[in-house]
Amino acid sequence: MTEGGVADPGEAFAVQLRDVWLRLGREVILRGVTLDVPAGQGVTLLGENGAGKTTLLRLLSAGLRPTRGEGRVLGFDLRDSRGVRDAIHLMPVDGGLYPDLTAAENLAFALRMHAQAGDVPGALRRVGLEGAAQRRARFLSAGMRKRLALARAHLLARPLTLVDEPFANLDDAGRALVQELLLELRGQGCSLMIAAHEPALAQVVAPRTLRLAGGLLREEGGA
Amino acid sequence: MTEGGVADPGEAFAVQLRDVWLRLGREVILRGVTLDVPAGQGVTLLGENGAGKTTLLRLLSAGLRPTRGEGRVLGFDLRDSRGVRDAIHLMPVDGGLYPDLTAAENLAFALRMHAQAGDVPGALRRVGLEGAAQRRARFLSAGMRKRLALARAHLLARPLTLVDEPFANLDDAGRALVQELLLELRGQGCSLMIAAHEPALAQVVAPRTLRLAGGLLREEGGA
Amino acid sequence: MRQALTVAAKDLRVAGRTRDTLLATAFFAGIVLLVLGFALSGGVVSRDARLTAPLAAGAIWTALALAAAVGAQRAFAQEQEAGALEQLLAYPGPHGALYLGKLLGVLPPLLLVAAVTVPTGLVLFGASEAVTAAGRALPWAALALTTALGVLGFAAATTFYGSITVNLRAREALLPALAFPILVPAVLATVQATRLLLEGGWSPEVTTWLTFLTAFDLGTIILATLLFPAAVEG
Amino acid sequence: MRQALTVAAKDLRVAGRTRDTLLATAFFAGIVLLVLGFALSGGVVSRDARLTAPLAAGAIWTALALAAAVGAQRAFAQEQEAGALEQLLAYPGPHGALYLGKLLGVLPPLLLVAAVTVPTGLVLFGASEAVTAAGRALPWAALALTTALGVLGFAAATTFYGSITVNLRAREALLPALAFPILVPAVLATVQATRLLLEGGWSPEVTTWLTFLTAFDLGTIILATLLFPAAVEG
Amino acid sequence: MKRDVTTTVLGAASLLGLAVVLGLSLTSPLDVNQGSLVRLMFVHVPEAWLSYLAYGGTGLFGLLYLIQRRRHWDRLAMASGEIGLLFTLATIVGGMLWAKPTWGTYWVWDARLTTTALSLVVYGGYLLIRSLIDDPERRARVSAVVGIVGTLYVPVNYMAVEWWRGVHQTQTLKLLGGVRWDAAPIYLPTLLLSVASFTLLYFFLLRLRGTLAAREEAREERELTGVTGRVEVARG
Ligand code: HEM
Ligand SMILES: Nc1ncnc2c1ncn2[C@@H]1O[C@H](COP(=O)(O)OP(=O)(O)OP(=O)(O)O)[C@@H](O)[C@H]1O
Ligand SMILES: Nc1ncnc2c1ncn2[C@@H]1O[C@H](COP(=O)(O)OP(=O)(O)OP(=O)(O)O)[C@@H](O)[C@H]1O
Ligand SMILES: [Mg+2]
Ligand SMILES: [Mg+2]
Repeated sequence: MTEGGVADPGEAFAVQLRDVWLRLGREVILRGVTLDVPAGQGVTLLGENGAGKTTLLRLLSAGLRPTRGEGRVLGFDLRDSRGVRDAIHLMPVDGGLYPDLTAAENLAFALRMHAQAGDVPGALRRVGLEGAAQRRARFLSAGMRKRLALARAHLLARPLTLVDEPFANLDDAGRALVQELLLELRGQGCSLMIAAHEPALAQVVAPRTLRLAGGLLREEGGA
Repeated sequence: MTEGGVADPGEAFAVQLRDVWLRLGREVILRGVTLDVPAGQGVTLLGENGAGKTTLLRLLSAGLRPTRGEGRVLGFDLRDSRGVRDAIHLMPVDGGLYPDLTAAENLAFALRMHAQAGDVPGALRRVGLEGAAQRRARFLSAGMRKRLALARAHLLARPLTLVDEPFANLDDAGRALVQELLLELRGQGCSLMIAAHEPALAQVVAPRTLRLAGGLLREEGGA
Repeated sequence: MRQALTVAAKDLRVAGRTRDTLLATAFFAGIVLLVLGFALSGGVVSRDARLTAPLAAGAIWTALALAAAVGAQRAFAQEQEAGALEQLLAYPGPHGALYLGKLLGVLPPLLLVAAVTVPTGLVLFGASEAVTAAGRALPWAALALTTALGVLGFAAATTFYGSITVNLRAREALLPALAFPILVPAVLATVQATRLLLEGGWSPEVTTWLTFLTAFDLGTIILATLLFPAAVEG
Repeated sequence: MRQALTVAAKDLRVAGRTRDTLLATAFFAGIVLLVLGFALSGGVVSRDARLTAPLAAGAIWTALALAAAVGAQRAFAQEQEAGALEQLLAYPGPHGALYLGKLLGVLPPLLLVAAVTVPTGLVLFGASEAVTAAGRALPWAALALTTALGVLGFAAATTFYGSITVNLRAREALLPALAFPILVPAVLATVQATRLLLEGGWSPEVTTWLTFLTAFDLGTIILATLLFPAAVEG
Repeated sequence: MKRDVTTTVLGAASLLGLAVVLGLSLTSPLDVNQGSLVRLMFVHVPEAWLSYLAYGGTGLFGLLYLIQRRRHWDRLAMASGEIGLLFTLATIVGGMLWAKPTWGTYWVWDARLTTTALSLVVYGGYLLIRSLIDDPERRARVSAVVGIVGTLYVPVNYMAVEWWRGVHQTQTLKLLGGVRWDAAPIYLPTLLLSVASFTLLYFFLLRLRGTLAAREEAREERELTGVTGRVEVARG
């Protein structure tokens, strides 16, 4: 790691990456990504289809290991998967829900796995799913699944929350809801990283904007 | 069926529904939908999350049977699943691709199942996937999968093409591409039915707008 | 028919390009043979065809029946993943062709595995030696015919079974239990034919069993092709 | 431990709801019993416990080993669907707990299948008759203990391999192929214990086998819990 | 890449040893019971020994990989696995050919034979798993796990089988025909030399295969990253 940027834990960073390379199969997806995200910041991640946004989020959630380079998430080395997993939550594109658990059960399961308590019915009401609480996730519509995943991210409120395409599949009310809930998360001090194709919508929540292109990350516009 | 609207085959309709009800599990999703879509028309289908848009498209593609009511698709009764399937193509939200076939193989398979010939490499180039032709669908990004599904719909060019959320997961270039390809399809005389949450984008291709709410279909704005 | 072939070609491509399915299935059949051999024979070696024949027949056909079941299960599980099944059912043409396609896709790897499993099993269980010790030649042609008919029957039955279970709602959980007995005649006929062939070569009894097996194969395929649309329809 | 229980409770809830694991497991166990039953009963039929006991034991335990493999595979395939596995692995806490949770989730349906398979197998192979004919009562309690220990061992090993094969092509066949060699000591011990119990009731030899089996179970669980994180980590 | 002296020396030494063994065995006296067939022992036993050695290697290198996470160990584990598979196969085929004239049958369900056949499946599974995973890191990790478990269970298998025989006396053929050993102590030195040569052969093959794999990997890495300068030099 260059210049020992992690020396001081007081100067807290949510994410620090130093020249991270990542190869998947025969493709090199990330070609030297360096990034510092101070704790509490919201970052919008842009990039064309296939640029590697999802891959970067999976890397930050310790789901993938960098081929080369180093990184820290909230002070934990990326290779220390257990530490990292304690601090993050990734809301994946497809929701990552159990198709055969009901909406309420899905939320309760996530809470119990985090040893957290939370108001499941309240969270469902918040995202407009009170009527579908007892319906299996398999039978929810695409947008309803997204809402459920959003409710989960909001309930868990991990210090670093990674969000993959939160606005896709949602109606206008749903998009406003995403902004509202994510803003609340930031208000609670969570750092956010949002991969999206709707810069205007995401930047309301996460003003700092980064663009991934050719495996490299570049700052975009005024942070 | 009211007023025997299907009497004259010359006065061609792509879709005719008469008071269609549909129940799934314990939910009643459609509560008396009546609809006439003349052949060659483009229809944008709007509605909140969970309104039943996907369900309506599945019904039209003979994937579900109406609980009550009748309907015809390009002159075939909805209950005559074989006739209907001959005439339609549904592009589902999740693409419906084989994860372990490559992009090119997925397209070739669809063509052969329809006993059609087509330019697979050309189609892939068109949607910007020429570099990923030999990559398995499993390893494509969300947007790339959408592009692949779009290429398939464009290659098949069925008389009635049903499109579920074509703009989700795509970058700006991808969205423009969807409009371009779908417009080409309409130019070839295909009827289109697009379920989307981006009315502005969809209406460019399919100006007639319908809104599904409370299980009922209503005409919106100027057709 | 074109559709059936397209589906089969697709399945074979998925299986063949990676060649994993083939290898894994062969492995699987091999290990079943080994485990059964060890579990059943308990170290007793026998030169008597009357003792080795049932063991060999039982072990070989257990291995092949399981391989068929695994293959069929895989054939549909693969469609299920990522919602491809609904897409497959939406293609034009009769749904019966899809069943035939799946069956054709399951068969070739299975036949290949059978071509290895049967001789290996006969050698490992000493059946081939028992036969030659009795002064007879192994009836290879007849065994091959039995194997082909048997594998076809198993594949037809398990593929149908797979098509029923893939889309199952909890309500219909009884259906597979009802479909299971379909397997009984096929098992009975193949096992008996193999045992008789090993014990005494070709005989009218063998002919009867093989005729029965042929009838079963045809019957299952026709019935399954007819019932498949009802089983998968939305 | 809390996590393990949470995962197990979730799996059991899903299993109770869809019942597909139970069905698939029972299907495979059924095929093995059916084929072997026909094959072996056709030959030398015997009422002698010394002949029927090894056959019954071998058939039953092969069937259960397979059923365990199928059950474990389902347990992970179910996570895989809809990308829930990656999500599961991203929860905080040690990954070893997830292994234990999965194991606890796999066990109850398996025990249920075993509770049906063992008596059925004993009757089918004439072992129960042979025993009662010899004027003894079937040692049900001891058989139940053997079954429980055996199923635990099978489940422990196959669940571990299930986590490895879940992401791979051809996983249905691959899992049993990988897990069976490891299971051989357990199969051996259960077969011997069952055989001895059928032949002559409880004896010090049986105790030895059951002790061995317990050691195998514990060893496998501990080893698997330790290696599991390395097997699944991103 | 520069020529590797150690590999060359190892190769030469093992070849020399094998040549001497060949000479000795051809000149050794015929056995009372087996005739010239007894010479098969000088191949059969070292082959079996080598496959055990290779198996141990796979487990050990796998463990080292998990601890140190150096790709070097993974390559060695793979090389060891391939060698093991090869020589297990050789043991079985050779053994079966030997068994036919001596026991009158190719195969018996003897404990040792079954264990050997099972280790074939274990090795095969190990290599199969490797061929199924594309991502090198994951491949290394998962196969290390499979290799370790496999290696640990070979002695367990073996002991269980011994135990079984010990507890339950069955009159089955025993591989170690004591008669032959007592009758012909003259074979012992040749056998020992043969075992030593095969051991050398193992290390030679291991180095060779490991180096080859390292080169392949380095080339692939170069092609993929397209940045020649930055590539770590793969260690053989
Ligand atoms: C399929 C046939 C055979 C297989 C798979 C096989 C396998 C093996 C294996 C794995 C070993 C070494 C490991 C151990 O100590 O357990 C071994 C050792 C040996 N085998 Fe075989 N073998 C076969 C046939 C034979 C035959 C036919 C003979 C001789 C008549 C024979 C004689 C020996 C001897 C003398 C040893 C050395 C034992 C020792 O030093 O412990 N094997 N065999
Ligand atoms: N296992 C893999 N093997 C090979 N290539 C892969 C693998 N996984 C992902 N890729 C490739 O990595 C690239 C980046 O994928 P990723 O999902 O990160 O894109 P993305 O930026 O999220 O795109 P989108 O906006 O479409 O979601 C794609 O080109 C994809 O094909
Ligand atoms: N099998 C089923 N059993 C019970 N309810 C179902 C089933 N399938 C769908 N539903 C319900 O039907 C409703 C309509 O779902 P549908 O997927 O058609 O919505 P949609 O309009 O496409 O929404 P979105 O915009 O989110 O995609 C939802 O409330 C859903 O929960
Ligand atoms: Mg993405
Ligand atoms: Mg929808």
